[in-house]
Amino acid sequence: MTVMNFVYGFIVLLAAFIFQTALTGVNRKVTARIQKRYGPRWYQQFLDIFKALRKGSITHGWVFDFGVIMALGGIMATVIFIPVAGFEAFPNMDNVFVISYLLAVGMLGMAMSAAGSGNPWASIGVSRALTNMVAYDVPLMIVIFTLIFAFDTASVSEIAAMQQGMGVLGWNAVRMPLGGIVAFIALFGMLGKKPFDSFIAPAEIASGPMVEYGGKHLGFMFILHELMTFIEVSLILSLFFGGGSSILVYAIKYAILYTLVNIISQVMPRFKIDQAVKFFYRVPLVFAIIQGLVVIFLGWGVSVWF
Amino acid sequence: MNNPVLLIVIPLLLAFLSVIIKKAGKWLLLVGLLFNTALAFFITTGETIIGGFAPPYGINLVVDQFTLVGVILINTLMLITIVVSFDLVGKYSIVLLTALAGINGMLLTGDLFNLFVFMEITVIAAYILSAQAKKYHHTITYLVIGSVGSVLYLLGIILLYNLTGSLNMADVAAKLPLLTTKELLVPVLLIFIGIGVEVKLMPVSGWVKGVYSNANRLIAPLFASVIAGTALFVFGKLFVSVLPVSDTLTLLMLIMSVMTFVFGEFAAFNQKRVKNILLYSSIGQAGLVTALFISGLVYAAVILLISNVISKLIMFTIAGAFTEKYETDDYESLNGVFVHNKFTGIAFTIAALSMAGIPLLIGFYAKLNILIGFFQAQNYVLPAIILLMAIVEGAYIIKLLLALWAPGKEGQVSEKSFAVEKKQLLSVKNTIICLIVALVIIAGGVLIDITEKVVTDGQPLLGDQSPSFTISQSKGGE
Amino acid sequence: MTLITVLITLLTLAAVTYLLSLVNSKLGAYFTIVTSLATIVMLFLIKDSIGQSYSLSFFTFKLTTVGWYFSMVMVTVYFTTAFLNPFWIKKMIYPAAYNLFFLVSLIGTIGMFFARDFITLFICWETVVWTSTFIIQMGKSRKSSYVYYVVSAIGSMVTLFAMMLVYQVSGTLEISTAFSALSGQPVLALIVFFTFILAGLSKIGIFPFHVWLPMAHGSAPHTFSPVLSGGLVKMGAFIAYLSVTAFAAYEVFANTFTIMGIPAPLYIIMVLGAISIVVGTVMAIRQDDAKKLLAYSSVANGGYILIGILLYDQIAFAGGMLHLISHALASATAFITIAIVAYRTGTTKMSELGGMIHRMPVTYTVYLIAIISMAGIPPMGGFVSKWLILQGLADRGLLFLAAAAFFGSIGSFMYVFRPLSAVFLGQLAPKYEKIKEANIMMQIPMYLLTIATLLVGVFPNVVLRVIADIQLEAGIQEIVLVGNTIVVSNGVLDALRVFIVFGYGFLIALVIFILRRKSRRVTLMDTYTSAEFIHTPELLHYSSNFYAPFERLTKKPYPVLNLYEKVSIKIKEIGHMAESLFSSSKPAITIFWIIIVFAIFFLGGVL
Amino acid sequence: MVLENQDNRNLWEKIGDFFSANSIWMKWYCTGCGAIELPPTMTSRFDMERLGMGPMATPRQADVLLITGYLSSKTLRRVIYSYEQMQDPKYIVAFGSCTINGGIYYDSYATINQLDKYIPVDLYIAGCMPRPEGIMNAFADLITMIKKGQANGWRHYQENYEWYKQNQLDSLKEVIIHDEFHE
Repeated sequence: MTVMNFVYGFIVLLAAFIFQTALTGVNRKVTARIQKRYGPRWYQQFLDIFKALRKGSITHGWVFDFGVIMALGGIMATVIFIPVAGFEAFPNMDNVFVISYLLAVGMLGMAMSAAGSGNPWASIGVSRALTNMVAYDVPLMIVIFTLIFAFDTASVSEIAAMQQGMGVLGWNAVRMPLGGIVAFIALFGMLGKKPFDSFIAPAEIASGPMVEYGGKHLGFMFILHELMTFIEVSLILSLFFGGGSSILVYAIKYAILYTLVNIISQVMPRFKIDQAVKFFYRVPLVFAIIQGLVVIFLGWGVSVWF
Repeated sequence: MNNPVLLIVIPLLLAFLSVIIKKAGKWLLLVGLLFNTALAFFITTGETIIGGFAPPYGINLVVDQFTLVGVILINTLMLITIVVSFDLVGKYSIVLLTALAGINGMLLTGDLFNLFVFMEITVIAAYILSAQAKKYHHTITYLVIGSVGSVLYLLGIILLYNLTGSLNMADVAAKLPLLTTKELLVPVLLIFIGIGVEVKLMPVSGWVKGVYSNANRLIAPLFASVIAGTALFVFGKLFVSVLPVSDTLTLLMLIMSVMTFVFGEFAAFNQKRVKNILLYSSIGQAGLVTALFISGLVYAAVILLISNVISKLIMFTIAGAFTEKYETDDYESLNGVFVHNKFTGIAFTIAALSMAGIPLLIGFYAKLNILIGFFQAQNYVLPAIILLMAIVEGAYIIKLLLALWAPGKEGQVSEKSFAVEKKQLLSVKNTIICLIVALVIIAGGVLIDITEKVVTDGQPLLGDQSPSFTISQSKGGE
Repeated sequence: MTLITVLITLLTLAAVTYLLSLVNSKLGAYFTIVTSLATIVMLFLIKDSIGQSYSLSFFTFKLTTVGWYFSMVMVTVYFTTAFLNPFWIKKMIYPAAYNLFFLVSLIGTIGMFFARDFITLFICWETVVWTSTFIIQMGKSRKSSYVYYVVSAIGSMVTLFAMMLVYQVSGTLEISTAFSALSGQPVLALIVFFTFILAGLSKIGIFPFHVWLPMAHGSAPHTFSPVLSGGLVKMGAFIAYLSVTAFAAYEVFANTFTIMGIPAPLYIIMVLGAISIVVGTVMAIRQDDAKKLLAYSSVANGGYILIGILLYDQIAFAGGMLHLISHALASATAFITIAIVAYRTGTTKMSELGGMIHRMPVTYTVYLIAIISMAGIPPMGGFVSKWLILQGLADRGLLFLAAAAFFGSIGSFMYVFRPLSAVFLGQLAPKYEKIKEANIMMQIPMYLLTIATLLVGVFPNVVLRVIADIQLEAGIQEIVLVGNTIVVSNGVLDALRVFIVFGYGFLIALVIFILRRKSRRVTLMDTYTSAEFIHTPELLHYSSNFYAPFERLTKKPYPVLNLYEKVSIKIKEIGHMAESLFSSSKPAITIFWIIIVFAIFFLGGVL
Repeated sequence: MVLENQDNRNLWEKIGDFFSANSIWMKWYCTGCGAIELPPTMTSRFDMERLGMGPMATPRQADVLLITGYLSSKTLRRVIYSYEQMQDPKYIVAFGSCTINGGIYYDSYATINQLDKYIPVDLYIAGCMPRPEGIMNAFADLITMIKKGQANGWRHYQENYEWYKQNQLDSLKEVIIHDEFHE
């Protein structure tokens, strides 16, 4: 662990932020085109974030600030651990459990800060967000568990590397189709895209956890959201869609995956939160378990594509 | 001087004396008890012939280690009971002295008919004592059932005499192997039921509830520990050394005992009144003791018997005090009664925990011996039943203790102010006595090697070959 | 210094404490702190003589690493909790007895962990059970004490059966050798295994024996709940440990039907562990009482510990053992903070609290760290242990156990957040405007436990080295530790590095935050209300039915709790039947029974 | 009230105003008929997101408060409350003639006639009601104003806080009401 690791980490952080924010902007345009609009400028998301950081803000007590910092800090740490096209700022730290649990620091910080505002909408939003997490994470973790069992490693970069060299057929999403479906659906839940966005429903619970944020707190939340999106998409990309052999391939695949999710979500309605739980425990969970059993007992999809 | 006959004669003599000197009755009773207790410690094993005719034709008193334990235990317990409730003795001194004589006779005699006589003496005294509660209905019930039991027992020994030509226990035991099961069926059955009435075996224990639940601080422990203990000792003597019968009968008797045990514990679980809990627990424990005797685990049975009667002595005394002071023994109306009577409570708790088989108390030692004995005999069903019943037993005991110790409704933190009004349950003297008895329970459970030495004196009880738990066992035979 | 000296010293100290408490209960309560501190010191002193045997009367002991480890966990919890005793002791109905039982239960646990023979084990076990039973009754509920005792008794009585059965077969009571006699007798071994482990299951609160935890934890005196959850529950883990080491379940059942390489009997127990993870999690989410919530979380975490220990391999076993300490610390901390909140406000109901952070920031922070650990989030202790367990499960491909573990670990975010939000965050009710932060004396244990949690999370290898010794002692492959890194076959973890990177990220965020314009402080009630004017903080506090949608999904009646009641009612019915049949006050009925008995005996005797 | 024309902003403020101008989040107060004109303004016909504008859920997040019609004294309270919950810099755009002089409600006892007596309005859109084209035009003007540093209503409110408060109290008696329905 040298200073260079931290520098690399910072570079990853910055690159991830810029890339994902730009991509979000592009996707806002894509959304607009779906809705037959012209849409904002591609860099609109940057403007929004810097505008928010520029504005004045209020605070409801130290936990309101601390939670935001903790959330962003945790998410930033997670981003640093994410391997991008085989590049890791800190080698050997890309354990999938570390990433998925460190991600929770961010969520906890955000939830804490939101609840600390004393606004009931925020608490309702957090309660929905956590319920949503229980819904999507269990099937997803079971599929990831299957991957770890199949490849005998929990390192994201190693799992990604094992899929490369066989083209599309090497992707885990293709080798283990049911698992791929689960991961893809879970990505919607992770990103809070429709139909699983009831926890930030703006018209219903006044954007849930975000209700009291303004100014720099809101800016933090936006940065947090971009970085979290980066983590989640990267994770699914590396684990199920083969990662990328070079940065360019990685970026292209990433952009396609994210845009695909965005496009699909734009034509979806919204699930109530208990409907989301029911859905995830009826379809993806069953898929995940079937996939797990197939891999563990039959060994299909582990070493060869049949 | 250490002639066991004196154990019977002196109380009888004092009983006659107290008829003459009525006012000294109480003190004569105390003298008799003190004498008996003292003498019990000095008598030695052996055979004493009464009347000059050698057995099997004459009457003899047989003192073996089993009897000795019984005599010492029962006399001491009766002394303690009387000392604790000396204020309640009143006009019952003659009856109590007579009962004392009868009890000692029951324990000591080596003759089946003589046993009947002493039993009658004891039981009639018990009828009179049971009338103390002024619930004559229950006394009559007891009288009728008790008499039926006695008559059945008498019929049994008559049939046995017909078959063997002897009434001497040793002689009968020697001649028994010559008889077939079918011949023995009726006499053994009659004796079993006859004694069973006194031992409180389940289908024939209808009298127990009425008598025990209304008895006072004096009578209740007397019945529950002294008379019940004696009956159990007699049962053990009869069915281990005199009438060791065939498999079918053993099985049936075992079933009845176990049924008594299970139903007794279940019924105790269902009770709300302290005395009712205790009396059903007594019935259950009696069933277990008889089951142990029938299975031949004499040492375990004796230890269980000892632990049980000691516990019941303390608990019934205190339960009697409940009715005396608070006019109820429903444990829910006695919520937090021990807040004001901590030492009484401690004695009660130790006795209760010993009953539940908590380690380091004598009840646990008894339980260990029972389990080891049964397992050694390759019997796995009974230990399972015993342990399941131990859960039930523990449940009702802990419920009782919680209600008595911790006042307050569900959801409230226990506070002194929720407890029932403050009344002194037992006098200081009696509390100290109870605590000393409780100490015996602890000592018996901790110093188990000494307990074993005191109880067996190095010889197997009634030829008992079953193993007992010793300190060296836990050390892995070091 | 020998173990016997330690135990006798402790007993003496307990007696001294009792006598002091009779004079002045508060003084006695302070003495419980001294005594438990003395225990820690003495445990360190005897650490060098590990491997030696001692005996006293019919107690025999053997100093083992695993016993030492368990004892340390236990004493840590006792020591820290003891700091609360002086403040509650006046509220106890029997203060002196409380102090005595508090220490005696500690001594009992230590004796149990070092027990060499079954009798010592059982005696110490029962000592703990009944002392804690008597402590629990000093709290809110008698029924909980009763249920606690009954469930414990089910466990201990059934285990006594196993012990005696083993004794009969092997002729020895020594734990380490007695079980070896069972190797040739599969049926017997099966009976012994299930009966022996039952005590452990009942104590650790595995489904269906978990009913006592929420009741007992929820209504025990506040000073004893941390001990119950952090400490005493772990006794069950020790039994589980014995069932894989002394009993050697993997060897004994080696020839039986195996599932994923695990013998079926062990797998059944593990599935019970998995069920308790799910049940504990779901029920914890539904609770309104903070202590009950934490109690159900103990049920869930007990499942992790059980699965970890029973897997008995290089990775998951280490995880289970580490989870033991991390959950003990976290759970004790959480219970202590709730206790302090209850001390100041008088309630543990989450729907009645709120906004405590504005009055008790230290308590809040401590609770936060505890729940981070409890939910298994880095960089706290709970993460490392859960990581090990999950890696172990993934290594073996135990899908269903892993599914439960994932559900439990993600569900734990839900239930640990609820008290955080409902008790500490949100609106502060006006009636709590005046309450104060915990005083220094109460803060000491919180600091100690928090530091310990953090240390386990950042330097887990300190603890894992002891666990590696335990693995060596048990004869399984040791966990591989390189410097500060844990290396397992399918992953590596450097907890320190995770912590540093987290700190790095936090620092960046902090710098950005500080560089930007300072925020304006507004009151809690100045919040978005759709422009409606609300002046009642209680109405703006979202705390009851927190997870209403999830609760709707799991609304179905919960059958196991009724099971015990049903059995109890059945027993009462049979008892009532026996009573009315055989205890009639009419002599005629007794005569009737005599005739019946005659008839049966005749039939039985003649046939 | 006169709009300040001289530009005395420093560089950072200019950059900030650039961001503010290009990313305007709205919170609209649907008090009158004007709100109905906003959906077409937002959706595909006129698409205000082109300008970087978008709806937001709460005043904390929003930059501009749209008053879309007449205000009764009851709603004025809420408007003031919402406005004060917004973060600096914040702007107000008032729709239609009702906000200028009361419009057709000019003689109603329950509505206010002149909005900028109570809160600082940066921009009025005339008409009854303004068409989406008008609204878009107004937003473009608002952007220009912000860029030039001329949308300073929020500063005025801070500087002349007593004056605004006095007007509010004169008309409303109390802004944040305490009665049995709100306690």
